[in-house]
Amino acid sequence: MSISIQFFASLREITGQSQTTLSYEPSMDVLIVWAKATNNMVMPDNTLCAINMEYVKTDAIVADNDEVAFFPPVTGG
Amino acid sequence: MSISIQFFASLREITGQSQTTLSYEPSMDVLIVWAKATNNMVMPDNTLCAINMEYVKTDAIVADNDEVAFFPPVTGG
Amino acid sequence: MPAHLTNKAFNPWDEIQRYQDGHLQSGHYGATASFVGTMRDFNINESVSHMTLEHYPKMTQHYLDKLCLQCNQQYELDDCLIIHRFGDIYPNEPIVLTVAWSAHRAQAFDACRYLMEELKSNAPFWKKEVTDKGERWVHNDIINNE
Amino acid sequence: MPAHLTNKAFNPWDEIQRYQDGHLQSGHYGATASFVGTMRDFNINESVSHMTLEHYPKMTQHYLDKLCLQCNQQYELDDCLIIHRFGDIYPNEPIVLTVAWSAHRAQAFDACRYLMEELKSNAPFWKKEVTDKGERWVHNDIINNE
Repeated sequence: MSISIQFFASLREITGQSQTTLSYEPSMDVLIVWAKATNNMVMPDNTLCAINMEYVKTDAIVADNDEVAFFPPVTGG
Repeated sequence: MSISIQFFASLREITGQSQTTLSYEPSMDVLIVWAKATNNMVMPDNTLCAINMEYVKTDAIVADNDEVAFFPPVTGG
Repeated sequence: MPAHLTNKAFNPWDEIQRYQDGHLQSGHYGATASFVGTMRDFNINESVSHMTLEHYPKMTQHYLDKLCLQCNQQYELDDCLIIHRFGDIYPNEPIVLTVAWSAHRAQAFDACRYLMEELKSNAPFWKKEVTDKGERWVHNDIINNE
Repeated sequence: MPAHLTNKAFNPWDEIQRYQDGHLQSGHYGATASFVGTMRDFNINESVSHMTLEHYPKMTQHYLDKLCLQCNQQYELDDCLIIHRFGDIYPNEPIVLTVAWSAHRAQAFDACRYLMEELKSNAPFWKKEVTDKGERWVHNDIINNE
């Protein structure tokens, strides 16, 4: 009964962690996951969120065993 | 005191010649050059004309020693 | 229509040749459009000694696989190919390769560009440049049109 | 920014590599867009055994040289390259290669495509295909979008 959380690039540095886990609770959306995982840090503008490798908005509801990821705008290529 | 005339691709086959020369006369345009060089054949639609390696229209005036070329629409690449 | 991630320098022209020889039907495709993004030794007027390209491995592979599949169908390609570096990258090394093979040129050009634009917008990679003044994350508004 | 005409088969990837090694400044360009037009073994539902590509040698060279020069300036390229076959060409052989190197990708993509579109519209080449039913000149309305 847990979800895993990943932080990448500048968000990894800002939050001081690359990954963590949270106990699963019903009805948590991505914004709540962020708040719980970062001790209520303000989410930077333009933060991108993914659940299980797919982009989602911050109001997407998280299921048990989901992998939630937070990262800044991408700069590949 | 002459101009050289070149025919390419289907126009070479239609006119039965790849090149010929004409005596230079003042005020000849490209259409007149075609008529003289082909024994008054009708110029096929879409025929392209060049003087000295530059595209011109059929009313362009030809100078002594010019190279005049006639060819169908291009199909390279 | 594969997407390959690699932390080693690669030669894009050798990769195209190898993929083409191994996977494309001879005489079937008439058009091959390719793009290579190469690391420059300067950016925003500063000399860059190298950069580190971080990514989200599982999501990157998933995203690029989906992109290839979707691009192949959308542009009716014979095939397409993406290769993307991660890790430490030095000036003059290729970062990304996109290739599209099709019967006619319009689809190949459009598809090759589509792969790059989508990848630039959505693939979870992040560049950190190392300059004389230290490290810096590259931002989209900085790299602009790169 | 040369244009090369050749009556021999060429390997486009080797040519890009060779030109890049010999003429491009390492670390300066960030984007390389290329296009290869390859002979297919069918056209308009007919099998094609080979084709002959006639051209107007002096004018072809003159036109392609001018095109490279103008494209280089218009798109602020680091460099560009055109290689074009003439004479007898067989299925799966490259017919044309266009390459554009620039700092950023938009110019490279746009320039590479511009080179191809201009060349297709204006360079004095004419294709004659050899099929089971005999020879035929290729027309623009037949090749359409090829």
